[in-house]
Amino acid sequence: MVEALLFASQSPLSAADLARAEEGLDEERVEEAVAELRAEYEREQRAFGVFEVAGGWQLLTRPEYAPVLERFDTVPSATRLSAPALETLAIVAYRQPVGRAEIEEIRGVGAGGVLKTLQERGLVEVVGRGEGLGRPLLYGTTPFFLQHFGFRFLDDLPRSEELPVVLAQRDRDTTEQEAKAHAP
Amino acid sequence: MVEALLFASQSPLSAADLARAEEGLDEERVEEAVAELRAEYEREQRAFGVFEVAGGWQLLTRPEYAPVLERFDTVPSATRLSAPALETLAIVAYRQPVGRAEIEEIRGVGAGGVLKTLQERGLVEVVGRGEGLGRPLLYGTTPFFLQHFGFRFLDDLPRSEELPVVLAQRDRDTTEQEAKAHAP
Amino acid sequence: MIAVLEPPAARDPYEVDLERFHGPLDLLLHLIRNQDIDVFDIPIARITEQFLAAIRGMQRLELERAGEFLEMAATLIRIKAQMLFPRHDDGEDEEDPRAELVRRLLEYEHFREAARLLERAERERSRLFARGFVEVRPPVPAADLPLHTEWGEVWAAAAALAARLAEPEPGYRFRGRLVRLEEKMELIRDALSAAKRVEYAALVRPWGTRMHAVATVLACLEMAKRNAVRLRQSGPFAGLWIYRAAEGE
Repeated sequence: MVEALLFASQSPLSAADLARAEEGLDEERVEEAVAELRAEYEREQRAFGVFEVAGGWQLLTRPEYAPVLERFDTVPSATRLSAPALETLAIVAYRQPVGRAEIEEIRGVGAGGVLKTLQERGLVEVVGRGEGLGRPLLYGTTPFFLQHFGFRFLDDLPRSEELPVVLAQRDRDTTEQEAKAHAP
Repeated sequence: MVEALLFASQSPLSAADLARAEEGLDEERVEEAVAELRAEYEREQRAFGVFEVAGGWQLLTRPEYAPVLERFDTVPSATRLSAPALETLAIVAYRQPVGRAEIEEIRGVGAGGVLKTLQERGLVEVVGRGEGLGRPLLYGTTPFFLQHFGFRFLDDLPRSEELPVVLAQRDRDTTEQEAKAHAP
Repeated sequence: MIAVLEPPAARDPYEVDLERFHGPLDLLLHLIRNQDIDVFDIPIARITEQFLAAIRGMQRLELERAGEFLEMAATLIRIKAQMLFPRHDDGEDEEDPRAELVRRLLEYEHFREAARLLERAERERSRLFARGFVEVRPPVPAADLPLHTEWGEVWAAAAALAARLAEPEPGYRFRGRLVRLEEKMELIRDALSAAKRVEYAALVRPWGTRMHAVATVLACLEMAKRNAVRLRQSGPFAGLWIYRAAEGE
């Protein structure tokens, strides 16, 4: 029982916590059970052990596995942009400078989280403030965006008839002037 | 190493996932290691075991500990689905890929809200677009769906004899091809 | 999050609590299965009556749900009407008007059964607990990892967006507003105060939606039951006429 609780629990458990689990279990017997578990794990060379944390016990992997586990965690293809991020980036790239409200209107969903991710990745930055209520932040692509995708200038971005009116329509010259006018 | 990874992971890991961890580890050796672990845990009467879920393995507590764990407040418990959600999910699971109109036709009620909930919970996702008017979105189950219900593969879905001919008739292969053909 | 619908404590055994049912098919199946009725030979008149009785308390239901139950009521009434007329004796095998409904009921029942199997699997799975505690490791800032995305993917996203914006909103379906039965009964009463009889179609035409048609049929039936009007139809698919109930009869 003690083992099942330590395994499934979200936080370290103290002897008192564990003793609550079953009638006839007191703190002394809990401590014995934990000591026994610890010894068993060591004898059997389990990859995890019982560690004392914050006044309680918890099961953790042994430190020698840390290097692999850490690498393992970071391997997932999290370094790719998600579909929403790609879509948002496309809108920013073709419509810049563009406000969050406008992006949300085009995509039909909230864009706050995605914009933050794109900013953290250095692909998008705030380039100015729009007019109107609350003077919303306007976003544009960064030099790193051009570098990463192998463009020299924004005018290098491919344009085709496939592109939706909302993305293609915008007149580059006016918007650039606007951006300059609004830049801090 | 395999044990450390299974222990530290929050979700099931496949043989391929585990083999990525270390050089010189291949899927065959991973399977051997997992089988060995499973046998050891059983022999030593550990409170948890190796379970096959969603095409991978996961360490889970054994069912006999459920009564105490369910009551324990530091143990996170899974939220169960409502009856309408289960009904909708059953249609998606057995009929995938399936459009919203078909789900509504079978249940005789609107499905928009329930589908949204199922998507938010990560049980259902858009897997493509159907043919016909408006190219309706087609829904299918996610890997997390398998995890939530403890299935190894989609073919593990319970099939009672009462389950209709319409389900049996449906050829998994064709529908999968359809899904691929319609995927964006 | 959807709450589990708990059936409230039963009061009157004949009173059906609509909130308990996940839809009109669920209610219909309940009526059929509870009375040991052969699903392939549904006594449509009886079931229709029970179904209508069950949805009388409908004012309390939300708009969307009410529409769903009304649609089914209309289907039942249509089938009932078809069953009333003798079949043509031209030797051809005509399909039982109930066939489509039976097919839907069975299909729905099967999925309801599948849902029960899923529920059982969910319950069993919830008895196994994964490791609750995950060591806190400082997350690697995403910006420090190499980015693998290529321009082709951004371009594809733009193109997909284009395709989506060019299309009409998918999955959008018009759902009629709830039409009140009283409103329709009032309409019939008004029409009959000006003329002795009025054609059903004339009452429905100005609105043209199915919801109004259904509500008008229900209003007719209700008023006929109260002997406030009489209904006449000369044959199948002929126009339905609503007559003022003859005075003194």
